[in-house]
Amino acid sequence: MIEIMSSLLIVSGLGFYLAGSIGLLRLPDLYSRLHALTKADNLGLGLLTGGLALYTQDLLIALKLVLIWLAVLAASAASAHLIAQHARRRETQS
Amino acid sequence: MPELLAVSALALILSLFLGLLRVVRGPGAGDRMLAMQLIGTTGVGLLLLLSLLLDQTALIDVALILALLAAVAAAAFTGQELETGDD
Amino acid sequence: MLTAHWLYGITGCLVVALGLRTALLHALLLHRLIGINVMGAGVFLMLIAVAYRGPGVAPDPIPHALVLTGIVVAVSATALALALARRLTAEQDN
Amino acid sequence: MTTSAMLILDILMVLSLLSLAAAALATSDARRSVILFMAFGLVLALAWARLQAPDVALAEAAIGAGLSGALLLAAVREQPRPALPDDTKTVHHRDHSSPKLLLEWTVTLLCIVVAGVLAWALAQAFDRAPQDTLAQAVNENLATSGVSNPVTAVLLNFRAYDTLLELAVLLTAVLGIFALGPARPGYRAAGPVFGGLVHWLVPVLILTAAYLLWVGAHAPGGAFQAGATLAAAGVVLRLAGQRTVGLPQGRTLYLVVAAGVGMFLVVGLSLLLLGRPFLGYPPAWAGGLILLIETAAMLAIAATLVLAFLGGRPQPPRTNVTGGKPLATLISTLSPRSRQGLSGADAPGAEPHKHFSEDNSQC
Repeated sequence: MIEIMSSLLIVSGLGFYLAGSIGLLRLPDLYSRLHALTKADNLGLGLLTGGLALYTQDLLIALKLVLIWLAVLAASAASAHLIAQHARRRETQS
Repeated sequence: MPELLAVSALALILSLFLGLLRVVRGPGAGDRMLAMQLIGTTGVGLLLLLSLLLDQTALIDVALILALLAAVAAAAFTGQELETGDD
Repeated sequence: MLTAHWLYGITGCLVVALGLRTALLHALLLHRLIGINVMGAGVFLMLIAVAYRGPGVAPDPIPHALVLTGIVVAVSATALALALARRLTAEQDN
Repeated sequence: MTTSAMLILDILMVLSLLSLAAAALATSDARRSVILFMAFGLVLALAWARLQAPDVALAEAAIGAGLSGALLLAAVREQPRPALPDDTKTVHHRDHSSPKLLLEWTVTLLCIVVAGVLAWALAQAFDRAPQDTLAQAVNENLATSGVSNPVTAVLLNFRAYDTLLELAVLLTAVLGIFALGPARPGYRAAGPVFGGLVHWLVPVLILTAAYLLWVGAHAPGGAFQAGATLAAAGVVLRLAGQRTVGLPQGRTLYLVVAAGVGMFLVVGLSLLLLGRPFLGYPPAWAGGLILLIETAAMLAIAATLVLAFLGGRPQPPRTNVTGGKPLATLISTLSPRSRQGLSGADAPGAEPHKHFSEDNSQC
């Protein structure tokens, strides 16, 4: 039962990852590509870490996985914002 | 279950490969850096999968470092230098 | 038989050749520096490929130690080269 | 199933590495080249993980994908930027006069020959690898080395001379950088979003460095990885407009930079006085001595890499600049007082703040 749950989580996480990458390739400009990056990818990683945490059934490793996900969430939110700000600044300069 | 992990790793590296196309194609430096963030997140996922697949717990630490340093790289890209005359 | 250590080892050889070509031919200092760094990465790939013993077998730790020191030396040498380049531009400007 | 999936993974990884290396070297735009090189470093870290070299993967993730990119980006920013936007086609500097063309072809041919010779050497190495006696020697003596991670045992015990001399190389590099001139001008004070990032990222990086140093005795990690992670904390502080980035001033700075070599020499010479060979640790003390040397080495490596990012002698802090209060040490970032110092530094950067609230409303 747990194995099925974890497989489901992993596979759905992969779906979000692929959607994010395709979005990054297909969307027309930087500002719309931000959506692909900050939303789809972090959700994909979240589902993946959830699935893997269930799979290992080791509390310490599961805790570390959650920690990594939180770090990625906070870091990518901030860095996507910074990159967008940078792009906009350069746009207004030129 | 190891099969699922292996195929998942394959799917992730495919996703990473697509992200790399954006890093190579650009067009702007911002686009490239954004794609770098994406392949960073994908790399974190891939490392976590590999750690279970190859039975190497240490790769989880590598994933943590990669996640933290991706933010450092973004900060290095966007940091605003003071004008030279200011110093 | 196409095994992982051959695949990565040959890639290392090719990466060395690519980096060497740029280090010798490129007009700009920064690109030459990146070329040298890429060349170093190729050497590291060859060393780690030699250390690899296949799945489930512990790899040879000595090349790992060599590459580890190599990475740190490479980045500090790059920093020194960049400082030299900066001084060079400053001298030329005056 | 699993093996064929891994094979395809390997092929895709190798293809990414080759195309990124080629793309990074083919472009004439410096910034583009650096970003592609950073992506190359990131994929390289994944390759080390795949080839069961987690120690190397840790160092590459910290340095290849982060620090060296930051270093090169800072150097690129200093160069006068061409008026062209980034998305112009690759500029070809080559003229098609025949001596130039002849040179290019000769060098290309030479590089192909080099690759061939390396491939031949690789084949020789693969033939001999299974009866490798050095790897066996490491395994047999691991119990007496004081640590159980074989890579740490090689670096800090069996081949400690190498590591001592490597730290001497780092020291030489720092002294060279000092001799070449003052540090680059600093960075503008962090705005609210970046400031928020700094508030949690710097403490987490410091904690991670301590963890990597400690865990290095029995699992992947150690002084190099920990030093690089600690240096990343310093680089972030610098980017956020902190002038001194937690480095001590004056004489103490030289002490920290020389700490790795110094501790190695102190331990080695003390052992000589006790009648042991230079750096021949007694097995009972080996674990403690290695941790002692590694702690000093971590501080020295971190200081070296931060100074490498500064690009010269750090300037004494001035009080009237926008850089905010200097932090006495990295550790004091954790204290509530210095948090106030950091958020106080946000105030001069109010302009990007305002700029950004407009952006938010559009999202």
